[in-house]
Amino acid sequence: MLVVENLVVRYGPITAVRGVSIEVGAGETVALLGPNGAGKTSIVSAVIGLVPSTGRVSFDGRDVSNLSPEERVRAAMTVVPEGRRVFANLTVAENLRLGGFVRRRERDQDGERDRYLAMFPVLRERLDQLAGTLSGGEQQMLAIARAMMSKPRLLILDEPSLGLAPRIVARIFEHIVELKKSGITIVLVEQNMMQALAVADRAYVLSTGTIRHAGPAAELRADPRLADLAIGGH
Amino acid sequence: MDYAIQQIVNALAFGSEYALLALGLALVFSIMGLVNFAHGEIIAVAGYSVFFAVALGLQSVLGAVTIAIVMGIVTALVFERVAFRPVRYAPTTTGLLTAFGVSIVVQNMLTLFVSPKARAVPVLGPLNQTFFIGPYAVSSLQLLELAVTIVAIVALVLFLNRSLLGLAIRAAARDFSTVRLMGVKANRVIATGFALSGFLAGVVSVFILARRGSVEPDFGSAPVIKAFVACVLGGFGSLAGAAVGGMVLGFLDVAILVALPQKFGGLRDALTYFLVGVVLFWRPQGLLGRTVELGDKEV
Amino acid sequence: MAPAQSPAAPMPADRSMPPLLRSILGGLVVAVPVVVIGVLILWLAPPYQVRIAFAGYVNLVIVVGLQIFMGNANIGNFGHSAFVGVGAYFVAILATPLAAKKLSIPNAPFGLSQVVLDPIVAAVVALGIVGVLALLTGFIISRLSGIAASIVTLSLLIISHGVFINYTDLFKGAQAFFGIPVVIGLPTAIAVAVAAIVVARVFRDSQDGVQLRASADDVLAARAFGVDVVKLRFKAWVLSALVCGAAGIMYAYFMGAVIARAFFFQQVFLTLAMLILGGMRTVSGAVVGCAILSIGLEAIRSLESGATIMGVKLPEMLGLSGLSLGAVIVLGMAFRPNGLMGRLELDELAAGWLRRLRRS
Amino acid sequence: MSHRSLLLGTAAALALFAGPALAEGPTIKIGLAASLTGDFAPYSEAEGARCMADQLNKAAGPDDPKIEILIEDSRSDAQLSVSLGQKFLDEKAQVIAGVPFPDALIPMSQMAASYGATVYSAPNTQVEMHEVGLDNFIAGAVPDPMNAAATAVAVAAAGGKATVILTSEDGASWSAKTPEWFGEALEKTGGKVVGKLAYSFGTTDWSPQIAEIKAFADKPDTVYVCGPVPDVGILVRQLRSNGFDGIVAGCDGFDDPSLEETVGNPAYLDKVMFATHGVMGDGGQIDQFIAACKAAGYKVNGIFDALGADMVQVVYDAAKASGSDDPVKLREAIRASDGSKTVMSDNLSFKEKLAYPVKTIPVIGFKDGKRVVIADDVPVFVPYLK
Repeated sequence: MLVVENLVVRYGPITAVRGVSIEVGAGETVALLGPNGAGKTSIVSAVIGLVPSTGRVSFDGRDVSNLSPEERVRAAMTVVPEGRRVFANLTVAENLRLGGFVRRRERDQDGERDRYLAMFPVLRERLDQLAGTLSGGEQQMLAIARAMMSKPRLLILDEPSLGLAPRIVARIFEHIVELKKSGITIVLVEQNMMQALAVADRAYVLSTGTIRHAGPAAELRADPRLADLAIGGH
Repeated sequence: MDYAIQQIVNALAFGSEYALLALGLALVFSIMGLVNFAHGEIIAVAGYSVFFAVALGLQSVLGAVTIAIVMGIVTALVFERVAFRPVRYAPTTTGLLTAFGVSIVVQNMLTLFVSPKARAVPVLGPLNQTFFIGPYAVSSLQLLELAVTIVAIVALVLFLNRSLLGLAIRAAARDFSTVRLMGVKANRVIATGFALSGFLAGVVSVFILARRGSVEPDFGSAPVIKAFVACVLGGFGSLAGAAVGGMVLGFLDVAILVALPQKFGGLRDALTYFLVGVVLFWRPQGLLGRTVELGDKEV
Repeated sequence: MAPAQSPAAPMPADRSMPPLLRSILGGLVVAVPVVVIGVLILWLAPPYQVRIAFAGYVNLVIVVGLQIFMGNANIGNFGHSAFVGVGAYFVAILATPLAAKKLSIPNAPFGLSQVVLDPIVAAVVALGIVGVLALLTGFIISRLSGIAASIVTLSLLIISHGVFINYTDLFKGAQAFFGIPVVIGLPTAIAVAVAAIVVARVFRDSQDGVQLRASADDVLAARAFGVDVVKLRFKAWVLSALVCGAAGIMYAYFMGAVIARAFFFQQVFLTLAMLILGGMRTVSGAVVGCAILSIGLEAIRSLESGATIMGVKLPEMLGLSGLSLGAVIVLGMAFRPNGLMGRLELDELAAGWLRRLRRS
Repeated sequence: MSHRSLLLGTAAALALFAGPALAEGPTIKIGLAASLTGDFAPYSEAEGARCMADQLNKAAGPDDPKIEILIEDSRSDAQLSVSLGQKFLDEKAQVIAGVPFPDALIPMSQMAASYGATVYSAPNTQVEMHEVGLDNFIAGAVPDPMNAAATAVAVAAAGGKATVILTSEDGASWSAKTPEWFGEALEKTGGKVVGKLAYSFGTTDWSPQIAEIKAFADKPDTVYVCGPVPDVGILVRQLRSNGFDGIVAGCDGFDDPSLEETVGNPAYLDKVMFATHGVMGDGGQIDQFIAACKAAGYKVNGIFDALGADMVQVVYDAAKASGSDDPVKLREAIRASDGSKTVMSDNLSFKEKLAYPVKTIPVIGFKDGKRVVIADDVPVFVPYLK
């Protein structure tokens, strides 16, 4: 479904991603793992088009490399950005409505909304609250629900566990599993390797902008080399 | 009694012009945290466009109104693209200074390329007809201003708070890249916000032109200072606050003129500003403002 | 890219020196060009240019005063001209001889039309009034940050102008208040400018200045370290107002006349543009920006009325200097929001160069 | 020899080479810190002065004086005009002028005194200038009380008896006191002042003042204001559209070609009258001069340019009489002259009052939207100046 070939991302003199190739099949959950500075977020930004890159990104067999981010979102890709980035000055309900921006002409948005409010009941209680007043975990739930409002076929989650208490992280991962069961394709970007591998089908492990390891999640979990990377990263 | 009602009518007209001006400032501030002092120059460019159109032979009121509004929108869009986009996410003071810079540039360009002197533009005179309702003199302009202001406030509040595009504008102004992740063409929606303020500026330009009958390089900047005071009074960034602030200022202007003995007539503005100062001392965030709104961009 | 952008750390000239002395010396180094230019003008230029230069030195003191608050607290200030105006007007009211007062403010309240003070006493009293107003306004402004504070400073400017223009009995309204004794010349202005530079530099380098600058970068973090941001802002505000007030007093005592319009938007923009162009983080930025714009704008202004250069008659271009000023602000904001000097003072830069020179 | 004198010497040598070396007559420099931009731009005398100087220089023989006009924009800023005055004095100007208000002219006169130079403000009318005891100041126009008196006579003749006066502090005594003097002069004719209202320059909506005017117990038949255009034009329009059909009277501030357009409706101009400095619109000398200057490419505007031209003529005649470029002798010659034949007057003389001319004051009214002269006399009763 998503094919990334030979992706290179440069910020001036610094090269953050050095020729990465990734493939994600339909319905798969693939984890992108690696320590801080491995280039994970740069890959996400390049895949959705927020930073300029070379190489090729195709989605559903269509080359999207030259599309703007908003056009990629219209093509049913979506990203839950690192650090949530909820619209702090808008209410929860408004954040959700904005999530459905690309489908504004469709009538069944409410069905979508009810579905995710059922999934995250805490959001229903806080519909009229400014998103900036939510706790970190609630903001993460809102960010996921907001992304799902566009009815994507590919959901990219950038560090959903970042800065959250372990108990909350566990809850978030439960929800990811739930989403996975609904059949959506997921790319899960994480530093938190073990937890991500527990959810993912396959994984790529990155370090300093290149892929070091790749394989089925179960295999990688058992791989002792991972522990080194994890320690190096945390 | 007649006299009091007459003065209340006048105050309403003053107030609605201030409110309409203040709304243009508040709109841009609430969507992108920019205190747009160049709003006055949007008004001026709209006014000068009518002046040029008349010089080229335009006679119709409707044509002049259309030109003023279209040029207001175009000018606002040009300002956004050329001057304000580069400083969009810079600290607010940077944006404020840029706005001042734009204002100075445009005023001096009008001086340099048109004339430092006032130029008569009589074409909109027909908008300003006085008629009598019983003993009260009411000008069509006063009524128009009041009506347009009310419509503009209601429409803007509904648009920004209820419509999806309104939400997108507010969100895009704060977080450009995330709003793109919602599939929103962010540059375009921010431009829409500016276009709206340009529309308001065009409308105000029509009113001022109809009343004054001439354009000058500082055509818009003097009224915008009043509008700024109205915004501060009402609470910066709050649309309702801008409207209330404008109205309060209009009433203060007239009330002080009427109530003060003529010996102190010259003190009108001083007293107005003094009262505004007192309000700010008591509520630095203005009558309807929230401190959150003022500090929003810092979040 | 200016060298200010290079990662070289600020380096004091000599670590063994006491910090206060180091700041004073640093300030004096920054003031050297100010003195040199002033002396050259006194020596060579005709009276008109001395007059223009004087206005430049008044602006320099204002810009340095502005830097004290704006540069250290990182809050846009548009109200400083109010203090310049208060300083100027109060020496005008207090020191103008009775004969001139009879023409200008015959109905002044509190019997002020009958009072004439010695110019020095008048200056002290005027500075005291500036101080009191700074205390009152600082009480509000130091509690606000970001755009809220800027908006209140702008309101302060508009309110003060409204009072100058409309309180005719005391300030003579929209017309200039003339007849003020002309008691100082360019040498005094140079001395005041040097003093202002040293004061600003000492404040910048002081414990308070460093803490305030730190808090400007991150208010929450600074509060977490126990920095009383409100108190520091308050101090900077009052000091800044006093320096600006001194500039106003200078202005009145040289020009012999003051007019409210001189302390309104035009002056605010001009001085702000100077500070921004030079870079508001340093005192040197204030000096550099003021020098460039003073000289540049006067050159452009002399072209406005259609000058003849090398035999070519230029057309009349009214508004050209204003246009240039606006363009400097817009372009500066877009391309160099940190100004020409960045974060280093002139002496720190010079020391850095010296060090590199020695190394190579 | 200091550097400075060396520099000046070099400059002087260069100037000698560049200048017309053969000229015998004195060269007189007139420095105008003119209001080319800003509030008082409609009342600038600069272009007319420039036009007149060029005409005179072209016609002059080798022994005649040369007039050199130095113009810089004062932006209607009193302070800048004082600084520019210093610049002109540095350049050895014998005559200088600035923003035509006392706040600029008094400091300029004090400054010019030590150079022996004269401040000659062509459009200045304020009485303050003649009260401070300046010896080197000359106004080209008659003082405001005379203007007010002439208007009062014309208003009374048109049946005006009860007036409201509008005052503003923004133009000093010109806008604050002239209306009072008008009132005083009108009372002398049997009329009275029924009310007084304040306003600020820049007013575009006069409705509160108009509501006040209508509410006075004594119904006024006249409104008097001395302020700038477009303010006063807007006032006329709004008064009329609110049903006021009495006299609207004013001072020379009305005398700008944009007045009619600002008022808009020609019918509104009936019963509008104002006193000014000279008659225009009758095809007379002033019109001819303005037309000639316009044709020659000068951006002349109206009566104030004629005042500027008169100043140049007066200075030229004085220079011719004294045959010297000494500033003090020049001023003495101006004051000693029995009169110059100028654009506006056949015999403009400063002999009687030294600091301002005595001449007839035309009062302009309107007929079918066109300017007509209602009266042109020297007023008998003049308030204040006694």
